[in-house]
Amino acid sequence: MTTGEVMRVTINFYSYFRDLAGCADTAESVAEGATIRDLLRQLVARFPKLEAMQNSMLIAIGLEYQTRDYKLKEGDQVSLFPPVQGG
Amino acid sequence: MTTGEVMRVTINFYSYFRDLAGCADTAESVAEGATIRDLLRQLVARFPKLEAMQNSMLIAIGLEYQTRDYKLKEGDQVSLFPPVQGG
Amino acid sequence: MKKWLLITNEPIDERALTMSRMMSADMGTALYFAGVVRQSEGAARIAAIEYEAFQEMAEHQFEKIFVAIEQKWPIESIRIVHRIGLVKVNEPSLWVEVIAPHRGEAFAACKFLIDEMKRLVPIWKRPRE
Amino acid sequence: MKKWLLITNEPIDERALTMSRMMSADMGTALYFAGVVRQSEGAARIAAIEYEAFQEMAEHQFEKIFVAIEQKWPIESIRIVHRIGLVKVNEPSLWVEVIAPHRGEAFAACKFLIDEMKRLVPIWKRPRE
Repeated sequence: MTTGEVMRVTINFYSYFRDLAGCADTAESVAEGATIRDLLRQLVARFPKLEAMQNSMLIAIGLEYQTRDYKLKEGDQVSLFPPVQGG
Repeated sequence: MTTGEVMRVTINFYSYFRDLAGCADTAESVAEGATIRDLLRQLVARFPKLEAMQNSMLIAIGLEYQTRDYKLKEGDQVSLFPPVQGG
Repeated sequence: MKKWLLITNEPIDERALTMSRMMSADMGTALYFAGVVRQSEGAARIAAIEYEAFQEMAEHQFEKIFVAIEQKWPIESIRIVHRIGLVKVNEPSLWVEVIAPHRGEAFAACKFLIDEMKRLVPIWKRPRE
Repeated sequence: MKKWLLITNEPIDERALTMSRMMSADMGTALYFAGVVRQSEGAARIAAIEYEAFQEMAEHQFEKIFVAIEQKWPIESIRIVHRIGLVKVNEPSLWVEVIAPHRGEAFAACKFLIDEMKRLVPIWKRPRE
């Protein structure tokens, strides 16, 4: 149930997602009650090169991994990146 | 089939088997065709403290492990020792 | 369990790390893993790998792995160094030390740590020619 | 596979051993195991362990284990040092290095080597108070 309010979230890109987006970070406004899935729809519209990455994309809010069903909160720091490869 | 000939073998004891036998090495005469099993019977008669060790005893001829069915050969170097514990 | 983590741009000094080992008298195993940059990455020859980390999240995710290890095995301590920035072929990018009573738990914890790191810790690499 | 074995009365110099590592540019893992004498052996407190080897057979049995490893995994080299004589609590009695392309085979070969050693290599220990 949305009240029509909007929330601001920041987005950080890591590794080659930065190249695909053409920037290291950005901000988006999303409707109240929006999920990561909704945010990704908006981001893919702005950064079409991210579309092909959606299946392998990892998503964190703050320092924790989240699924696409996560409900965004005002001020959330969203990180998007490809599979990790430490070691 | 034994011809009545005898063979000489040498026996080395390691670790606490040396204490049980009271010596580091010895020699035995065995009948031609004798196995390690036969040799052990003779040794237990000479060194009764080895009797209790028979189940855990490891046996090598030269540098290779052998079972009690091994047929001894003239001049064999038999080594008897408890379970190994390297590391 | 004692834990020590360093994510650093500086070369990994294996000698100094090995020599600074702390190990109580009840511990029987010290296990060391050094992950070293290879000259072949897939089919290509490379000269180096550039590592990038989302450092704050990497530290948090390592901490969660440490907690999981602590709950699984009686490990006395873990030290881990992950280098970031440019790491040349033949230089270590990752160094791990596990101190444990026996080898079984040392091997298990070390493998678990590296497997979980490769699944969860936000570090990425790019080959450089 | 390169193999190097030393059964020695001298203390194991881990620093010198680690620093003398030889590793080709296709290798990605160096794994080190140090087995250290613990102060508790069963219920008793000990001060040291005295190790004894049937040296010639020990070398032969290690060689057979090396051959088995060579047939199972693409290991570049193994170095192993086993100390004999009196080894005090907190000192290493065993040191192993495995150099391999990837961590999977390094862990597997190192565990196999130690497990097989404990089954086959004629070395014995006696706790000393």
